[in-house]
Amino acid sequence: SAPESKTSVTEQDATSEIAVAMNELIEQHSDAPEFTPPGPTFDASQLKGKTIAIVAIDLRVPTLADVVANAKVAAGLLGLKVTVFDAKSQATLMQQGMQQAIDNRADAIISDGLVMQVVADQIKEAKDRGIPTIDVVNSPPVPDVPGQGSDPNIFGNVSPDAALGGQLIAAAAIASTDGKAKVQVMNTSELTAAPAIVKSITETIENCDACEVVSTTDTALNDWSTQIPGLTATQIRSNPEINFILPIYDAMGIFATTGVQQAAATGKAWVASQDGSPAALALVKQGDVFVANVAKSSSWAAWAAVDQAMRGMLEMAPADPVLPVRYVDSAALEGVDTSTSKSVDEALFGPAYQDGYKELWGLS
Amino acid sequence: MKSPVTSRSAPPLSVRGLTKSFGSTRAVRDVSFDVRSGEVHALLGHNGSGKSTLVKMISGLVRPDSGGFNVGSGADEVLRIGVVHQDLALCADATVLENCCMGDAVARRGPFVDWDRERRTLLPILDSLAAHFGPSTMVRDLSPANQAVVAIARALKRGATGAPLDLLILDEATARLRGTDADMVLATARRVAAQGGGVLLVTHHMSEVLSAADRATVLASGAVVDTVEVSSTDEEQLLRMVSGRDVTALRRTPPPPKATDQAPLLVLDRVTGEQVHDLSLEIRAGEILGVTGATGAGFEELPYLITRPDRCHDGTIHLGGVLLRGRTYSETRSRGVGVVPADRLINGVYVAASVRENLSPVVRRHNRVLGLVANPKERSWARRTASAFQVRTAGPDAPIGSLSGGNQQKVLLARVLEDRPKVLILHEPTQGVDEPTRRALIEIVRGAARAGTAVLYVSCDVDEVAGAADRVLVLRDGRCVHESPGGLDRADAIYAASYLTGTTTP
Amino acid sequence: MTTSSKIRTDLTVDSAAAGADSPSRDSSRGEPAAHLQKYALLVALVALIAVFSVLRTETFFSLANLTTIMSIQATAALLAMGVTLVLIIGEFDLSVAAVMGLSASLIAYLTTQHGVSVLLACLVALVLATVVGLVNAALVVGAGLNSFIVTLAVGTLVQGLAIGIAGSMTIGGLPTSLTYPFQSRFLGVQAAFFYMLVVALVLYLVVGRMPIGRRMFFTGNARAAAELAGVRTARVRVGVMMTAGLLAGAAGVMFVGQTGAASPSIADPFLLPAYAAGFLGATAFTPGRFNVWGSVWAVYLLAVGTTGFQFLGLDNWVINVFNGGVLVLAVGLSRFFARRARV
Amino acid sequence: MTTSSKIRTDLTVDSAAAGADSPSRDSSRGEPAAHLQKYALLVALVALIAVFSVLRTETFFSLANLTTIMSIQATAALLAMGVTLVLIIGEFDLSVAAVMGLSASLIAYLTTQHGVSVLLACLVALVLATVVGLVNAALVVGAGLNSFIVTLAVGTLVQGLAIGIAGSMTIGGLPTSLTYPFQSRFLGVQAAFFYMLVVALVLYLVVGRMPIGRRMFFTGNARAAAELAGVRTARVRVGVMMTAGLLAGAAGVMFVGQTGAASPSIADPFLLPAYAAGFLGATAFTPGRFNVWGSVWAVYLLAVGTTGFQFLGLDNWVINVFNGGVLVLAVGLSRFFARRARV
Ligand SMILES: Nc1ncnc2c1ncn2[C@@H]1O[C@H](COP(=O)(O)OP(=O)(O)OP(=O)(O)O)[C@@H](O)[C@H]1O
Ligand SMILES: Nc1ncnc2c1ncn2[C@@H]1O[C@H](COP(=O)(O)OP(=O)(O)OP(=O)(O)O)[C@@H](O)[C@H]1O
Ligand SMILES: [Mg+2]
Ligand SMILES: [Mg+2]
Repeated sequence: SAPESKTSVTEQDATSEIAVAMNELIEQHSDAPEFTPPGPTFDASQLKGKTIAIVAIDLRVPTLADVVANAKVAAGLLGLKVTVFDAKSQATLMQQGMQQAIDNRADAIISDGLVMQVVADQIKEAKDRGIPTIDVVNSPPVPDVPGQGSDPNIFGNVSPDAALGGQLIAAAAIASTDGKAKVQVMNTSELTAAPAIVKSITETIENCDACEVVSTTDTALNDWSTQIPGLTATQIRSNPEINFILPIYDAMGIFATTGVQQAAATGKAWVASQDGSPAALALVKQGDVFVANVAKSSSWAAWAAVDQAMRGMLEMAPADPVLPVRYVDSAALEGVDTSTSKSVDEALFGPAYQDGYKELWGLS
Repeated sequence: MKSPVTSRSAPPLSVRGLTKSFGSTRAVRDVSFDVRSGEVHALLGHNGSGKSTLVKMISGLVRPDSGGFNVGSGADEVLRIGVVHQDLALCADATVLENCCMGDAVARRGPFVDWDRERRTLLPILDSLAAHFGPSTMVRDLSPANQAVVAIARALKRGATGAPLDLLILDEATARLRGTDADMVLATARRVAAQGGGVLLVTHHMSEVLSAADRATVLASGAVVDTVEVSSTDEEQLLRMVSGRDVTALRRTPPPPKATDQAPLLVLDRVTGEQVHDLSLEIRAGEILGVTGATGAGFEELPYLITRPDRCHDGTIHLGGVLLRGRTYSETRSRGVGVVPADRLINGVYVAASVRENLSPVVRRHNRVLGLVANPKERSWARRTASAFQVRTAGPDAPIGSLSGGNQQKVLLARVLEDRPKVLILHEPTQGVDEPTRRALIEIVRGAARAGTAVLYVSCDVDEVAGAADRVLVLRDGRCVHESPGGLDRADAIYAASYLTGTTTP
Repeated sequence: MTTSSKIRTDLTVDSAAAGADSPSRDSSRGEPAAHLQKYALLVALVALIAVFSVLRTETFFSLANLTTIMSIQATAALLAMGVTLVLIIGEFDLSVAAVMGLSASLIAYLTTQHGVSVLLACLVALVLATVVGLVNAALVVGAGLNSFIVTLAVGTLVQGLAIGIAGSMTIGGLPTSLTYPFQSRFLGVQAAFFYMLVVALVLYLVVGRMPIGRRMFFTGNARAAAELAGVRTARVRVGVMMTAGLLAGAAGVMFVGQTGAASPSIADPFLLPAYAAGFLGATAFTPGRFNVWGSVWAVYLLAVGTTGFQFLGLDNWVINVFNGGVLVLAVGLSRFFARRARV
Repeated sequence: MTTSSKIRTDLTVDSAAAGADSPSRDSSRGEPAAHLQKYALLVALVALIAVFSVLRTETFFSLANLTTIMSIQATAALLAMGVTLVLIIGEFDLSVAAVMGLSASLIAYLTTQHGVSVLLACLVALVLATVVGLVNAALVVGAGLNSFIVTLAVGTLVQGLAIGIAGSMTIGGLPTSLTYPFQSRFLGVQAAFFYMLVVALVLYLVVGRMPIGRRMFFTGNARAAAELAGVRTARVRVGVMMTAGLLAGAAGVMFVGQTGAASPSIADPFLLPAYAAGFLGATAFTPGRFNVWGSVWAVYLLAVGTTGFQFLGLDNWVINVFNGGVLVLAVGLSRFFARRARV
């Protein structure tokens, strides 16, 4: 049941029509997404000198750090001030960061991965004080609803479509096994987007008759580095039929790959995941175990977040919260420099969106 | 016995104007003296006179403020100095052998420790000290007395390989030993001297000085009073130098008339423990019962069988007609049993805490106000108590770790006697206490007895027990082999019963 | 001398060479250095605040900020106190964070998913927390096992149970009847802070002024001696370990009350800081001894450090570096004064 | 002698009343119980494996599976050894995880972003790790600060630096010249495992057989006594703390070699398990004393526990509960045998 070519998903693998269908879905998302304005244009210059407070749950998390870095860049262009608060994973500090942003009269707050329930009160207070809060790469986006999928008091959300991500990695499994995917779903249920991703993975797999979700495991965020390699190996051994492991985030995928190697299952089981962090893409580029990734752009997310924030400050309607994603396999990463998130971002998403936003903000 | 060997040129130890103060306390002031090769040199002085500090400076553990000292011929060959510190410096969780290899250059096979060789080196030394425990015994399981033996063995081991010791320093090494065991150590000291080394013998026991030492240097509050030829002096004179006043010899006051019909307060009936074998005894209120014997005779266990009756394998202990069966000491204590344990540093004090706190770990009722500790009140109480027991300290809030060994012992005694216990159990209560104070303390104990306390006086010091007690039991192999009324005049008989096999009374 | 095998984490001066230099805690000798040491933490805290205020006057030294820090850190302080008690009796309790998580998530679960009354839920949580403390005590005091590893294990176990009961996700939207009593403000500071102060005061009296306090110190530092001096050490240890559990539970209650949300693992990041505070606190007030006020001050010192540096808009990594530095500095400082105080 | 206020984490039996009751580690008394205690861990390990094999014969007790466990746990074992050394001298080093992270991420950074040769990168990492150990030593031994808090602080600081240098992101795609030496297999087990074994053997000889081992033990167990007896404890402590740093660095090298990716904070979750292993290991081989083999076995015991329960397809939380249970059980077991051994 294993594909002849384990490096990439190519047409001749796909004979069953489900596999073909999945290949089409994949094709649709395999190109660099082009920029579609998330909302009406506006003149950002009037906001010069305003302050955006970014409160991050833990800046040791790469994606979140990238968001901060790129938000600073974008804000710099606009002459916006940016303050950053790192909550070091401590719930009390999350609140403190929000509270201080409010007390110090920030003009907008960007919640960089904060746990919505924990800071719900502060978000409400901010709203009451007329400070818009933007939730970035955290909650699954739902267009045209207050909070757009995050807390109802959130002004706007910015996040990749979790369901799509799940669907695509499931598709990868189905396609490259020619409709005989026996998958292990690797969950971390404490993460906000987890339910949505897992749900769409399972549904997609269930649509395929010969496919099956063999097992679903749940690993605490803290235990990723210590537990996942062993767990993966264990799963592969106890369910030898497993041919695909689908971690909900590719940071888990890195350790899952180690697990597959250490279980000496290379060539029998593969890994597909989403998020597009450089380390994971580097593995996909090798393509022997980690074969597919659904990349999002932290930089794009940052620009979008700043855009949302400004719309909030200008009391406009929130923009479309959905971040584009791009499906990549080793073929797509041919010649891509996967060493830094910057290089990856440029290679996979190009500079187009930045120009797009500049235009949207009336900078060019 | 004494045969001064004059061999080497430079003396093994020459001290010149050593001075050391700790904060405000001037522990040692401008001390100078020599230890000639071939002599046993006694170092005397009241508690806190600076003996141990002097020893620590000589063994390089405390840096002198001024002055200096010269050890050994200072020649090319490595110096062999054996030091037994007052606090032994042993590791409880290691075996005797391991402890004897602590800090020394150990024998090696290749890069590894050669335990067999070490064992072979140690065994004869242990034998020479007549130790009845093996190299692989855990030090924790040894009685304080035997721990002292271990420390001495370690000191001797330095000289064991090849050349003999240049200098042996014994800081109250015999404080926990009496009788033949003490004699054994003194004989060893003489042997070291006979081989041309020098011995610095720190002790509070004049008898030891008179029997074993050639010369004696007396310290008082850190300064040298005088250095004398032992042959040309006597106990009275030495005591006068130590205490700076005339000391009346310890006289036995006749025991207060007791109504023999009066029921005994503490009754042990056929008690058997680790070492004690069906031992029965009674103590009446106001009576001091002495228990002694040779080290290892098992009497050292007795106190801890009464404080923790659950340790008895067999037999019963009644206090005032009530059966004791406590699993913790505090249960026994609540019935009015007070104990002064041997082994001060494990069972006695919390060194980092103040004298005041150590005087009353359980804060006394009269020092509480509204359930809180009344600090000023307790402080003045502590000051009074400390001076009543002649404790030399900077003040009630000085950490007890900064007190000299003997003074720490006094604090312990004070703690227990302040409770006015119905039954008082003393285990080597005057260990490391200087002579004048020792006599004072014994008087205090007598006073407690006269006030109606029943006292169990457990010590390996026959003279002390005989002098202090109304009645004396002698144990051997955990069994009572001799009973006699107290009194210094009976000391010889008791001594014989303790150390000479064969002497038993029906 | 002979001590039993143990981890030395000396608080007082390095006591090698027969503690030839153990510091005097004799306050009667009123040397400035001695006092400087006692209050080194306060000095450090004030200094930090001053520095940040100068560097970022407009923002940092706003009443709002200080009150926020006071309010937010109350929970951490509460947990640190529990830890302090355990440290005093010479044990470790690494299960406190898990217990805090259990209590918080349990309350969130019971009130939101089962409509259990707030009071009842809190009661259940506190009782459970105390029971965990009792289990620890049973294993450590009863069975004589090593507390570090036992509590580590019990922590894992407790967190497992908590997840089993409440699930691993963060539960939010708690009834105001729970959040109000903690979030309502007095002088701009949340009520939680004042509850914490009350607990601190009580514990200070118990540890610092009541006889039991001295028994605790003897139990922790010279158990055999304490035993023979009539201290019921077993009782003391059991009592303290249960109290630590209770306090961890209380911290959980306060946490869920202040944040209005909880998950079983949400309290994990509090563990090491609590110990840091405990050890740092031991360098002040009664230097060389763990003490309640010290721990509380330490919590706030560290909090001011953590947040203050963020105000300077430094990079995240620089902030970490500084935080580490502040901690070392604070300990070093009072150590330095300790030396001075003795000469 | 006078020891100062310290944390008692007795490994031996409750030593109240002069530990008139304590386990003799004197192997000459060859009672079965005594031996049972010595090898309790092995027994437990075998027992666990047996249980799981019975429950999941076909899958669990496959050679492949066991070899996988061996390979995967090598890094953890390496770190546990460093921790063990520090525990032996009676200190804590909580910076090991951060150092491991530093070393791993630094190598990843240097090799991928700056084309530094693998050898050079590893060398730099190891040197840096040792330097951190030296810094710890300077603060703990030199300045006489409390090791628990100092290393906690240094850990924060080091992680900050690591992020400053390598950035917080996970760096992957390392050259095979780095990964191959660790991942290549011998008898189906990754080479990393054998490197770990070699280190363990060397450390065992040093700690268990060489004079320095003796000195280390005394330094940790009765420092003042050791000083009085002429052991240069300061030297020993500095040496060991540097070695611990080095080993943490080595663990980092091995980690990045086995995983092929690293970030500064990636090793944080390894900290507490390493200590758990250290303390658990102290219950076997030379019961009551931290020892190298004990720690290594402990790592694998815990790993087998986790893996086995995963095989039973239990929920994550149930596994946590069981893991906690296994830990308590293992400690309790050898404690039980210790009691038996003495009666
Ligand atoms: N570390 C210390 N800090 C402060 N004072 C000290 C310290 N060590 C000793 N002292 C003081 O120095 C003086 C001499 O102490 P030392 O131990 O030398 O007396 P000693 O002659 O050995 O007494 P003993 O016969 O009781 O052992 C005492 O007053 C003691 O309090
Ligand atoms: N200070 C003490 N605290 C608690 N227990 C003690 C103390 N002193 C002695 N014991 C106990 O009393 C027991 C008997 O002491 P004793 O000195 O007779 O044994 P021992 O001399 O070591 O035996 P041997 O010398 O024949 O090997 C010791 O095993 C010890 O457990
Ligand atoms: Mg002395
Ligand atoms: Mg004996």
